[in-house]
Amino acid sequence: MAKENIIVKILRYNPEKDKKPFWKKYDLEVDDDSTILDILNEIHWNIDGTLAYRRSCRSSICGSCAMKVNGQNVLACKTPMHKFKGNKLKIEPLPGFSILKDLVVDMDGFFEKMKRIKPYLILDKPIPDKEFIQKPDEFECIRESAICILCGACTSSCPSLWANEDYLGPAALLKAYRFIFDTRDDGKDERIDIINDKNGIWRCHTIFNCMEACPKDIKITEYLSRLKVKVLENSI
Amino acid sequence: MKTDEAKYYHKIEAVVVGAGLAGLRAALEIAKKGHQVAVITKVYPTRSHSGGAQGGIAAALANSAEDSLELHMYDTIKGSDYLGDQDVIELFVNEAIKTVYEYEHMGVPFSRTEDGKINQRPFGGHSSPRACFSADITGHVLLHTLYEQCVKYNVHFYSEFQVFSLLIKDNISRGVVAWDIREGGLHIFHSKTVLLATGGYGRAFKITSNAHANTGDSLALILENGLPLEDMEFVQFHPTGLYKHGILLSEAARGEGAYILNSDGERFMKKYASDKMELAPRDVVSRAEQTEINEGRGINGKDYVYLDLRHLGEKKIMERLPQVWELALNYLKVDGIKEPVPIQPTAHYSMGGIPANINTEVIRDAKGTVVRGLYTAGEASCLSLHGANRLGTNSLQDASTFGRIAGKNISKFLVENGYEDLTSNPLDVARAKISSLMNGNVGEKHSKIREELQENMTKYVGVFRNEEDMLKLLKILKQLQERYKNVTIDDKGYAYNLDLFEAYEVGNLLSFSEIIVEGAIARKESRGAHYRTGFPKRDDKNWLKHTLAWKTEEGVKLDHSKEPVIFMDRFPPQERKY
Amino acid sequence: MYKKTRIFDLNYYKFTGSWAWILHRLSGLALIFYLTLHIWVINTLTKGPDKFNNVMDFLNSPIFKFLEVGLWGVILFHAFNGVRIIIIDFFKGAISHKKIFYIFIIIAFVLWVIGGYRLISHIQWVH
Amino acid sequence: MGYRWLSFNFSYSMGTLGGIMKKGFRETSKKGGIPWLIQRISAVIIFVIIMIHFVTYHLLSEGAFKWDKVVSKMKSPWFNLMQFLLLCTVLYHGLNGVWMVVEDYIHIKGLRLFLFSLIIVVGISLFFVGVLTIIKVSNFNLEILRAGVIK
Repeated sequence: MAKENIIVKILRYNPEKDKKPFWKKYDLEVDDDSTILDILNEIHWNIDGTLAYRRSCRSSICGSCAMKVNGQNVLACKTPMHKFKGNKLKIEPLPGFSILKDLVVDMDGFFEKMKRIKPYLILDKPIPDKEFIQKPDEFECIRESAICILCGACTSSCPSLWANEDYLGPAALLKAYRFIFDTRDDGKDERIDIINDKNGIWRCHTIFNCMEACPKDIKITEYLSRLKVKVLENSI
Repeated sequence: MKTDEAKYYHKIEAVVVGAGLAGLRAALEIAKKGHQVAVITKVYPTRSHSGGAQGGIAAALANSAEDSLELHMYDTIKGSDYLGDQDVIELFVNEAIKTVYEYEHMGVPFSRTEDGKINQRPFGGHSSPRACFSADITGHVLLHTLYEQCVKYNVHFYSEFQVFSLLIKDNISRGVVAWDIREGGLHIFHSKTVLLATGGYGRAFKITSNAHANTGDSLALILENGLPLEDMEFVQFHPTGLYKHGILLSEAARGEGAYILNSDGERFMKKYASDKMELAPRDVVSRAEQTEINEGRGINGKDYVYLDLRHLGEKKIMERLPQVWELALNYLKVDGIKEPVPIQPTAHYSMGGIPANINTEVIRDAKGTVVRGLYTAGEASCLSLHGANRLGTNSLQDASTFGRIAGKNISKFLVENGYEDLTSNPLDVARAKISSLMNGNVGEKHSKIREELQENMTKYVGVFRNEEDMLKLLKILKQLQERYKNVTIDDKGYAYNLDLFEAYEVGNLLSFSEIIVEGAIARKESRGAHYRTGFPKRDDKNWLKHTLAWKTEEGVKLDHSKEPVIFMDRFPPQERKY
Repeated sequence: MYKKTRIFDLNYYKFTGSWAWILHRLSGLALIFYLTLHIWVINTLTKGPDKFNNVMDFLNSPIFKFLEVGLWGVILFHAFNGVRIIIIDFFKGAISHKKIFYIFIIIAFVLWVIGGYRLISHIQWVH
Repeated sequence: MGYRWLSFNFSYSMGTLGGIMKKGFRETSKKGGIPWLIQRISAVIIFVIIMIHFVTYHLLSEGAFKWDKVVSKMKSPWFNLMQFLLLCTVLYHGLNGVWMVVEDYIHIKGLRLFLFSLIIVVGISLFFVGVLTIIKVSNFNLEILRAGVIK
């Protein structure tokens, strides 16, 4: 394990002092197998304690540490610094959201959108004593969409969202997919009615930024395409 | 400080601290009964570390093979090395099945058998395939489903609030004081009941599978209020932590048939547990690994061994263990399909915690006197379900089942009782803590103290423990506590002050780490996860007892008079062999 | 709280998909302008042979011929990327969208070269 | 349920047209799904016609366009029908595309309304210019024109 010198530029912003975000540069030495989160920790713990960012599990399952590094949305904890060439890193908060402080953004709107699509099983049929019967291939159909960790990397990477804040965004739509394609669910019609809107599924222009940004490699656009066909079938 | 306005005072029937599985399950139960409930959490609810659980949730559904409640109970008791309270275990096992079916009806996507039932896989220490799972994201889907249900039932979430003090007076809980991390400012939550579900304390160790957030904050608050902690010396070390990082590779890997190999390429588990091999309970496997490493059979002489997935084949790995494969590739650049993955034991689960009775009410002494209105559930609690060692997949079930039971008991309490008056100066304690951190100008950075603490804890109270080392550690802890008094932070602002709450967490870690060590020194036997090199045998005659520990002016006070409930006619203590 | 009101994040890294989308939009807008022009040119048919032939002679000048080659490229890009979008929407194309993009770019390029050659070979260099 | 998206089925595109007739265009278009579908159907039509158009006009034909050559081609009713279809689909496809861009980026209500009316006006005028051209040219009497009777 060798040490390596790197230059990190971080977009800093403190609401109590600054009018506008500004770039701050740090030179430091880190292990060459560090992840972006290791670097941030190094800065926060040993160089500049005022840096604020979110982190928790560091094993890419909690979804706290999504941020924009060298122009791409990534999960800091699972991205090794050698994903990017050269020893320069530019770290910014997620685009498209309001900045609370430094790398911390306001995720409330993101979660509000999630709530809009009624993200829970809606049941009309009687509940059995044991489990509902669901075949393995029916489970397989929603398995990947259930992996979503709600980190916001996809929604924040979407040019449609930058242009229009009211757009539901890929994460919420993926959630809708996960329930609409769940064979146990009886709420398809009302849910489809919610996403069948100009600011819903139809603002997806298949730009694929979401799929590139997703730290769990979910094929989001593919599921949204299935959703579009489903919505059309349903509305006719 | 901004505390006088109405915005900073909340009167709400029930407060739940922590939004993991236990907290959310309890909140959901309370909200379903029509009460107001606030969930206070220092991260967003879906970021809680329950989501990190991968393998499954235990319940004797008998979908994949023969199984029975009795067998599940026996496995859990044997796993606990007979320290588990058997009345709690009986309740747990009986409620487990209902819990899983409830989850299914809430919409948790479980992996399925060919005929469409919930699929189950074998797990360490269980004698039948009992872990209901969803690929290897079981905890994640449970957590998200619960959060969504809470959204449906209008649970109030106070995300990114750090609790700084409990308002307990005259043995009655009256609420909590929390710091709004995002905007700054102390908030008072005046409530009839408080549920502590803040999870484990694995962050006291350097190599740990726990999240940055798992600092056991409520344990420190309990100590500070003159209440005891129970069985803190029992910390489970998970055998398959990713080398150097400690990140958890699911036990499901071994459940699906992975091997553990030493430098000779030998499946060394046959020496330690000839019957169950890799599927022996975690403490046994961890100890075997550590022994191999200590005896120089670690890979390349270093402190790790191999987890070998290669013979499972690409299809099975990608279908059942995608996360294991992904983690190894991301953090160590090891492709699990082609190469074996380096692993080492990692601090994983804390069996100890806040003592509580079978109704999840917090107790204050060995006689079981209850603190009114204070409840606890999940990993933070010690109902002593897991005793000296927890079996895999029992944790999710513990959090869910006792979360639900806590919710039910709290709802009942809410109907029968009114609000108590607040203490006279509710903000004093929290304010003192914050100003002592904020005002210091010269001193040490908290990160240095934390790093030293974690390093020494891993070194001296790890898988193997001996008295000499632990006494040394105790001295180090004392020094660290002294140094902590002069700690400073760089950030003096209100908005998202990460520095402040990290420093606060370090204080909490220091506060209960001492209890872990004192408990471990006192317990002169080897039981479950606690292994003393001088005392390799279990000693039922002297040590079939729980440890209760208080923090007093004079130091740590231990009490070993609380004995576990054992149904001698059904499950008398036997030798634990796998 | 700081809210940057921006509708483009220009320094966001552009992957294949974003290029395809940006170029699709730009080429679409360009084609709408061309369409207006085209309808006007055709309309001169009604104004009699002289007028039309005059316009045509003007449009047959080398500069416009080269512009026409460019136009052919724009049309091909928009058309083939459109087919790619339809494949994504209805035929599970999202999984291998990059591969599809590059295949279509190659096809479009070949057609562009063939068609472009034919267009240029029509140029009457000397009037 | 099942893997219906595996293969495109025409039943729903035909059904959509029925749906528009039943529910009325205004209601369905508010949702955004129907324009999305028509955009794709028109794309396919345009793709085919443009390719034929380009191949026959530019790749196979020799020399520059001359007035009588073009006009004589526009005597064929099939050719004119194709041109008419192309005109309709291209106008819809193109202007709907522009409207989508406007919807994405323009959030000022007044400006949006202005641009919407502009798109409608441009669309209608181009449509009439195009249709009139087709009608007028196809009604030309070539012999007389060649003789130069009509200016």
